[in-house]
Amino acid sequence: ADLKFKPGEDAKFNWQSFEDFKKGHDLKGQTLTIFGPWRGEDETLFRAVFAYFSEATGVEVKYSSSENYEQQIVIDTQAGSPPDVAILPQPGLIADLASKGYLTPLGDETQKWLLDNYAAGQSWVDLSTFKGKDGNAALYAFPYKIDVKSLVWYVPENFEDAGYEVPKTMEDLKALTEKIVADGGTPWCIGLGSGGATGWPATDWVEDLMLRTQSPETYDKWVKNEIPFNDAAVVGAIDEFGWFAKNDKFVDGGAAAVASTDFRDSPKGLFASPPKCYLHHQASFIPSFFPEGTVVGEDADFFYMPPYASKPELGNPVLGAGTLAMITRDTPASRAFIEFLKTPIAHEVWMAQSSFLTPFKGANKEAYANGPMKKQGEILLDSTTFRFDGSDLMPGKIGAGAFWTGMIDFVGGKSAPDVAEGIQKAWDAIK
Amino acid sequence: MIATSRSPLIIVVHLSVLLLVALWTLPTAGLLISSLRDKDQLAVSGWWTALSTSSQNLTGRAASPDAQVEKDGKFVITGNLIEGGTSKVSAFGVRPMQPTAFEVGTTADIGDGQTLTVNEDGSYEIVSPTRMEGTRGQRIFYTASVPPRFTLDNYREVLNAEGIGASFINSLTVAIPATIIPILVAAFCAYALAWMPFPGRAILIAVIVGLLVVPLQMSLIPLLKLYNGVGAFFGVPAKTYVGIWLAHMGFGLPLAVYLLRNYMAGLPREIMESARVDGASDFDIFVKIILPLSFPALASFAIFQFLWTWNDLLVAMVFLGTGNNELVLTGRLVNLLGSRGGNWEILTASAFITIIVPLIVFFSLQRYLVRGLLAGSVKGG
Amino acid sequence: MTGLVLKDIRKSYGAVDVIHGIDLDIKQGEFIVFVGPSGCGKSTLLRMIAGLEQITGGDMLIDGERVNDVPPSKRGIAMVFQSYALYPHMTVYDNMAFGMRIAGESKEEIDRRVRAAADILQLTTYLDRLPKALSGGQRQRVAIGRAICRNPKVFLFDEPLSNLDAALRVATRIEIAKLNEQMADTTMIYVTHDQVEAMTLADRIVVLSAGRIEQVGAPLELYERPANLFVARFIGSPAMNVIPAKITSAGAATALELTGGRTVSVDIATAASEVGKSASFGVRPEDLQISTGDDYLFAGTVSIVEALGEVTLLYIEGLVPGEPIIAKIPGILDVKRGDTIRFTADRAKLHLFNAAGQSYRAL
Amino acid sequence: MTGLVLKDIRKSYGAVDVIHGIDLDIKQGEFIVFVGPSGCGKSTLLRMIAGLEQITGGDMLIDGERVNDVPPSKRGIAMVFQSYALYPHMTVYDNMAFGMRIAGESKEEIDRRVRAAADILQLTTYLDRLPKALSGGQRQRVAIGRAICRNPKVFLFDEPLSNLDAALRVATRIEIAKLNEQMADTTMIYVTHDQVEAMTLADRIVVLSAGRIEQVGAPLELYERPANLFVARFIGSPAMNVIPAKITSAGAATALELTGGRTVSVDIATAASEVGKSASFGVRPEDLQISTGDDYLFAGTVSIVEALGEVTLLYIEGLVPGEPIIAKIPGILDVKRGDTIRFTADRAKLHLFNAAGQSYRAL
Amino acid sequence: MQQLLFAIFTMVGGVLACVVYFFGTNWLLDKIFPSKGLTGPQASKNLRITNAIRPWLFMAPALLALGIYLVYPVFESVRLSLHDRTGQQFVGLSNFRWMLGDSEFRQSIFNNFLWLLVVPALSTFFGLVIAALTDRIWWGNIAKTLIFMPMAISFVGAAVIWKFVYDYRSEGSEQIGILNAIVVAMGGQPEAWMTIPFWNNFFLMVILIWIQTGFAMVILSAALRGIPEETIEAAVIDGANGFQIFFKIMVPQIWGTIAVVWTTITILVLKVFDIVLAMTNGQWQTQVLANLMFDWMFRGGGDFGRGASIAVVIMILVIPIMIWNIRNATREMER
Ligand SMILES: Nc1ncnc2c1ncn2[C@@H]1O[C@H](COP(=O)(O)OP(=O)(O)OP(=O)(O)O)[C@@H](O)[C@H]1O
Ligand SMILES: Nc1ncnc2c1ncn2[C@@H]1O[C@H](COP(=O)(O)OP(=O)(O)OP(=O)(O)O)[C@@H](O)[C@H]1O
Ligand SMILES: [Mg+2]
Ligand SMILES: [Mg+2]
Repeated sequence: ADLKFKPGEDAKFNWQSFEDFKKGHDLKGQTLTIFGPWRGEDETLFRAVFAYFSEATGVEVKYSSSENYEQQIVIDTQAGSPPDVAILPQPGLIADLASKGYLTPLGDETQKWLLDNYAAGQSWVDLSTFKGKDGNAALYAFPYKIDVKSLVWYVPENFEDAGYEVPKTMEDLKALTEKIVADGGTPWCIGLGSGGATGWPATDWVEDLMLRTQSPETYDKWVKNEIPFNDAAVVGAIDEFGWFAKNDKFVDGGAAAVASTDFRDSPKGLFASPPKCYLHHQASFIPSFFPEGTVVGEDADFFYMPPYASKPELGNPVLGAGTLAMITRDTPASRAFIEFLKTPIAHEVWMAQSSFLTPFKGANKEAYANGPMKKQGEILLDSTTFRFDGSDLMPGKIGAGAFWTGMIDFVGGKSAPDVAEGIQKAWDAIK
Repeated sequence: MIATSRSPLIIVVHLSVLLLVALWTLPTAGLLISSLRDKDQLAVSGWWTALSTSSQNLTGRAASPDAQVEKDGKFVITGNLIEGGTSKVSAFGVRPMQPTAFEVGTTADIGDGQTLTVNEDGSYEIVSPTRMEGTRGQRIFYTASVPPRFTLDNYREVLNAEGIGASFINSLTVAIPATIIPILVAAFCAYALAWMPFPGRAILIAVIVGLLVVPLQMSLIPLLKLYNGVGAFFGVPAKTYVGIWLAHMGFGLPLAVYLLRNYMAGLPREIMESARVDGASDFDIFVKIILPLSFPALASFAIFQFLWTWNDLLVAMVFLGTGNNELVLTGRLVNLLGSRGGNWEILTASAFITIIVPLIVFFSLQRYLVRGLLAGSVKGG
Repeated sequence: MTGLVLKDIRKSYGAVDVIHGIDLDIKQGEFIVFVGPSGCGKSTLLRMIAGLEQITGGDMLIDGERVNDVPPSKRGIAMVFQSYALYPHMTVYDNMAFGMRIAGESKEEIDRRVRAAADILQLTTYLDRLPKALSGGQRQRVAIGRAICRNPKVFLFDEPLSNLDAALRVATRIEIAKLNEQMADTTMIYVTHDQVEAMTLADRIVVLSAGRIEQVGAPLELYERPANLFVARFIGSPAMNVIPAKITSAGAATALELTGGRTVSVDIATAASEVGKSASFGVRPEDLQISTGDDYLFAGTVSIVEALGEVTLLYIEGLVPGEPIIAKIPGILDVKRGDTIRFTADRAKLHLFNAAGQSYRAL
Repeated sequence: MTGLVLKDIRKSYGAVDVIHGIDLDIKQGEFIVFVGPSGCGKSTLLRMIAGLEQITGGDMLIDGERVNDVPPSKRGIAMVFQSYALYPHMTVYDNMAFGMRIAGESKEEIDRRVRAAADILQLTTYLDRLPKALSGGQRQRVAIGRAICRNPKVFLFDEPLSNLDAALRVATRIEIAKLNEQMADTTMIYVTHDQVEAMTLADRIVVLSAGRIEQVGAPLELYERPANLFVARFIGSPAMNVIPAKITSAGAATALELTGGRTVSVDIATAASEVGKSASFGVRPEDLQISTGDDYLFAGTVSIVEALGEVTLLYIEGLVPGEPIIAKIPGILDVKRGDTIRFTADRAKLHLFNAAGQSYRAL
Repeated sequence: MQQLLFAIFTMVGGVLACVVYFFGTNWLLDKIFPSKGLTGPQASKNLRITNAIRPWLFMAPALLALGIYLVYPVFESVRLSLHDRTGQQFVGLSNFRWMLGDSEFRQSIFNNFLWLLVVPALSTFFGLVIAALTDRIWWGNIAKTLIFMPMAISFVGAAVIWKFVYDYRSEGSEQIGILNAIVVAMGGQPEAWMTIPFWNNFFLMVILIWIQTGFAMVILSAALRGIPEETIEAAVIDGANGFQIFFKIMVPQIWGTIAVVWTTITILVLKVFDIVLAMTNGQWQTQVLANLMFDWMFRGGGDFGRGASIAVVIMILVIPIMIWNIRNATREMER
């Protein structure tokens, strides 16, 4: 196969790991089917990654994806024709697959590897551990490719021009918000629209603010509904979000526009002239929706959504999302593929092509394609707490339903306690 | 044809059809125009404005200080904000909050003793008494009247995508037999239900109506299980073209049988009787009389069945697989969209590329929806 | 032997009884004509013979074998439909060839027979047309052509000539007569409204009325000795004139008093018991002659004169209120409206029916 | 004044010319009958008058106004279609009432007129049926009823009686005649194949052949003085006997030598220049009488005897090869096949046509 | 190239197999019970047998396919609806009990009835009107093609189109959704159409109507053209105007087909979910049954029990339509 980076050529890659892996695995003639969420550009990047796997092992990899991958994987596993390896971004769905016995445990060795090699390793192990069909918890998934969500995007030149500083604390961020208003500008662009998934960007806000106002344990309890949704802690976080989103002066177009503006369109306000807003909270993927030719790091940049100075005990929490690989059919090739993911090269190849973050400490940071990526990688590595997107951890009916709807109602005018109570009711209904 | 003068009524007809057509095509026209625009404009102005010259606030960037030349002791950067366009600049500024601070053609003081002049044609000149520093050029905000601008890039991108040709063939391989086979099967069944007496006919018709409602999604898992079972038993792959044809046939049959039966039941009884007296068997009657006379219904159904199979993604994904070799056109295009489905410009272009084949089918089959097929056959009520 | 026997055949559409029990024996090779008023059930009967209509009651036998449930294609029939029933998507040629193709005849044979039929029916120039591009008469000819192309045991014709012009009608009628002669073994059943067709073609005529047989017999028999008033009036055109009368004396000849007062004597025997009963006196329009003498049957005022060239029809008012007496006199007459004319007739050609409509001659 | 004028009216279907230029003046209130062989263009002409068929060439004027492009509904017509064209989803009643409902007649008026028409046409018991549950004749009657229910300026009938039985045909014909009398201002145009209908109803008959007018005239005129051989043979049934002849001497009376050798003299004037030319001698079957004496026109052998009751048709072989001479003799004759019979005829009733088929009488 | 050959080969093979079946079985039937050439009781007996068998031969492939692809899944659905989310544990009617108490379900039922009332009626109406009108004008075929186009656009495309129509930008900024642009041009306030409860259902219905009118148009167009021309001519002569001809002569004659189109669209409405899924995913109180079912079936691993029980409800809703069709069919056969 065509390898994007010639082995041995660029020193930033850990070629040794590739050679080692190659030596340990000879599976010539076997095939491996991988079902993943990546399509379009992402797919090309991923193909470049597994090309190394094929090169090393001789396994022929067949990758496929689908617009309805959620539905597809359910159908395929139920019908008994699953792929060998599935990569999915939804822990909730994975939990379900595990509980129905469609997944193969990855074993203690992998668990230990994660603990040792991933930053905030315990967080990752917890995330990837699910109850199997037999009721015993085990590691079923391997986190690979992470998105950081605790990012605020801005245009440095606009900041410079207006004389604004990147805030280091949440208090500063709030002060900056008010200052922009005082200067006659609009601070935020917030768009929750996403067709059938409208509302999800707000859940990221709430989760981020939850991590900044509550302990990670509370967060965990929240996503497992061990504390009710209408617990004061949660209501508080929702109201924090409301402070930003429900103030007509703070958001472009006023609070009414928030729910209906498409999330893909909303960052464009940053680049308008005059600027429609100065700040935009969104995950690391958003630059693909910036106007063509925008150079991240120059024309646009981001900063870490800061924690409250008043709550130092919470450290630097990072909210993220990501994809997890799992074995849906236990073959030597699929085992080998998981092993492959443990090599630095599997991470570095993608890092070097952009839009890939990893908490893997063994991967060379220098491999990141550009400054901003590296900076995000550092945010990830510097995090004291990493928490996966809560709405993805909740049952689908809540995390991809009631929570979204609730947030829309919330920006539409409903009060936080009412909204939270409604969501809790929905949660009760599915128990 | 009935002799008619240009009565006012026919004008009303023309106008109302025009109105309906306009209503129906307006959204699509929007999509078509959008597919020809570039993606940044999509989100900021309505598609209908794409046809007119619009005044827009734009941001440009002067060449980087590397490009400065020394002239008369001053450092000068020149260039043009508008590459190859015919836009006209009317005002400019250097601060984002005041993008229209200066009239075009005037010289603006931009601090540090530097001055900036922007002309109507977009050419600019930065003059500085000292050597300019930095790696990035000065941002220039300007207001320009932009003439309509269209691009075929979106189409180019879609058409150049890898494997699109193979997917096209895959789609045809799925759609053509998946259109013809169910029509044949359904036509025979419809004839039996319409003209061959046997016990339980009415019930059977009702059951078929009832089956129209079975949600596709319900069937996928049991069917795929079955396919896997059959595949394993015979040692053949579970996901084959035959499998997907049959699946499309199964899902399309209720409607086909229902539509065709209804049509066939309306054919004049005397024709069938006359053929029967001529010694024709049911099979002869079906093939030689019913089929030719049912052309309008067959053609209508063919159009729909082709449409569905052509535009289908779900069934193809499940029964044909998602690998590169078997990916159908819709699947290929959806994959182009990227993981977050944001690339509207590709969506718009691909929507128009996929629409072409069904429209050809529609156009070529439309002439079978003919008038007076039965004319001259019988007399009476 | 392809005899056709109908035994108490009945037909109802839902609650509507259309055929009330028909008994009929048709011998092989016979030419039978069904006549009767519109809606009396001729087509229905024909369709039952063809097997196109379920028989509600009774038995139908062909060659002594019950065929109630035998499908049309097994009965060896050819049929001309009243409503043509052409195949709209086939050319005239293909319409005619269809049956033979089904039967697997050779191409040459088909071509020969189609062309022969087209020749007879003057359809040769239209062989490539579709039915919709034909005139009414041409369509009808195609329907006939389709039937005569085949070689069935039983021919069924449902008003095959109704849309044809006189010359063509005569020609086609003669062709059918020839056909009948050539195929002496083929039974033909023919529905028509045309007296001439019925009289010239039929071996026997079956007169139907409201789903019942009124009389079966050779054409001249029906004309000369109608069994009842219905047949008397139905056969012959214009219809027989009927005048209410009272029998004044009976015997080998019967004396009558007509409404209006004239007394007439007819050569029909009646029983003495009939004297005083009311009866109907009948005389055909063509049997009336203008009398110049005093010996006349009756007289009346001419209300309408219809000169057809060959004959003249006189409508005579004044005898039966509201119902003119019609006289058919050969040639072109010099009679005007309002003239009073006396009529006489050959005594042997007079008819007499009792109150129930039965002919005294047949009793 | 609702006169109807056709000026060089033409019609073609694609490349097929069907009507080749018809010129015709129809006066208001006239009863015009179109006759002609099947496929000659009668229906087409009628449909053009109705406005159902685009006129390819020429002008059509109603009341002096060009109506080529006036839609049917504006022409004030009613039409009976050859193929009935009943509304299959409406009962008989509704079929008949439809036009009046459209015209906004009152409920009572509609009911009155529908019932009146149904009465005339003996449809009263079928008023609630759908067309598909009717016999052929009943359907036709509904089609007629539909037209006579309305009150148009022009009535168009396309073979309205072809599927009716004799009695009903006579009755309906008389009704149409009455209608014509009552509505003296209404123009009626009537297509038929029935000689009797044509002769009795028409004020003038238009004889068409292959899209051209052969002759226009009053019925008896056509019968007695046909302009050409075509009309002579077309009017009258059976058709006029035509025997090839050669003119031997001309003058006020003309002498002929018939094929077969007999010499005949007819009371028709010819020019001297005609002597020696071949011509056609014509005599109508009904004008032939059996001659017992020596003074006869010609003699021949009987090949077929058709006894219709009222008349007997004799087919005489031997004069014109392949084409029998037909004689129509009143009454029932005692003639057998093979008999040789001599015929004579009234000299005034003989016809003579030149080689081009034109009548010498009309020249 | 090779793929093309393979494609052509498979296509021809597939279609041929189908043709061979019908010809083959019929030939075989006539061989086993010959009637051609034979006469007498044997022939008519054979004929009776073949006549009894032949309908089933004609229907066999269709019935088989229907059985496998639709009937079997129906039973499977019924079975699943009585089981828990994994499809393993029998739970009786508890899924249905849950459903009755679920407010989203009630909302869906309500919305579905709205859809059922509006969409089939309007689609059929517009389809009929367009089919009839376009028949009378020279550019009718072009008009038809344009109106048919929405049917041909893949669903993703349609969703984008309507996003462009309903797009909402806050007051003051430039509207890129045409609906709001029009509203603003007329001096109104822009609205986020998708978020207005109750009425947003109608905005969604518009999309389906927009798509389905093409369907109705094509089918009805075929039917309209089957109307005997003479009946229309007769009506013209009777003095009926365009409207009267349309409503009193044409519509009644194709009533059967109208019913078919209506039925088909009604059933489609029962199944509709992709519009709702793409535009609102049931938010702002626009949930419908099919989307709800889809949601329960596949979201986050799925709850087959509840998903199937909703499917069962959808199937129950179609029963009145089935009964109505039985009545129609029997009436028709009495002819
Ligand atoms: N659509 C058509 N295309 C071509 N020729 C046609 C078409 N319609 C009719 N014709 C031809 O035009 C001629 C005249 O037809 P028309 O129906 O007027 O005849 P007609 O005189 O009414 O005959 P008939 O007495 O048999 O009804 C016929 O020869 C017929 O074949
Ligand atoms: N489907 C039906 N339902 C009810 N009655 C019917 C049906 N079909 C025919 N009839 C009636 O049956 C009677 C006989 O019809 P048939 O067609 O046999 O008459 P016909 O003698 O052929 O008349 P015509 O000479 O007018 O063709 C008619 O009165 C007719 O109304
Ligand atoms: Mg009949
Ligand atoms: Mg005609």
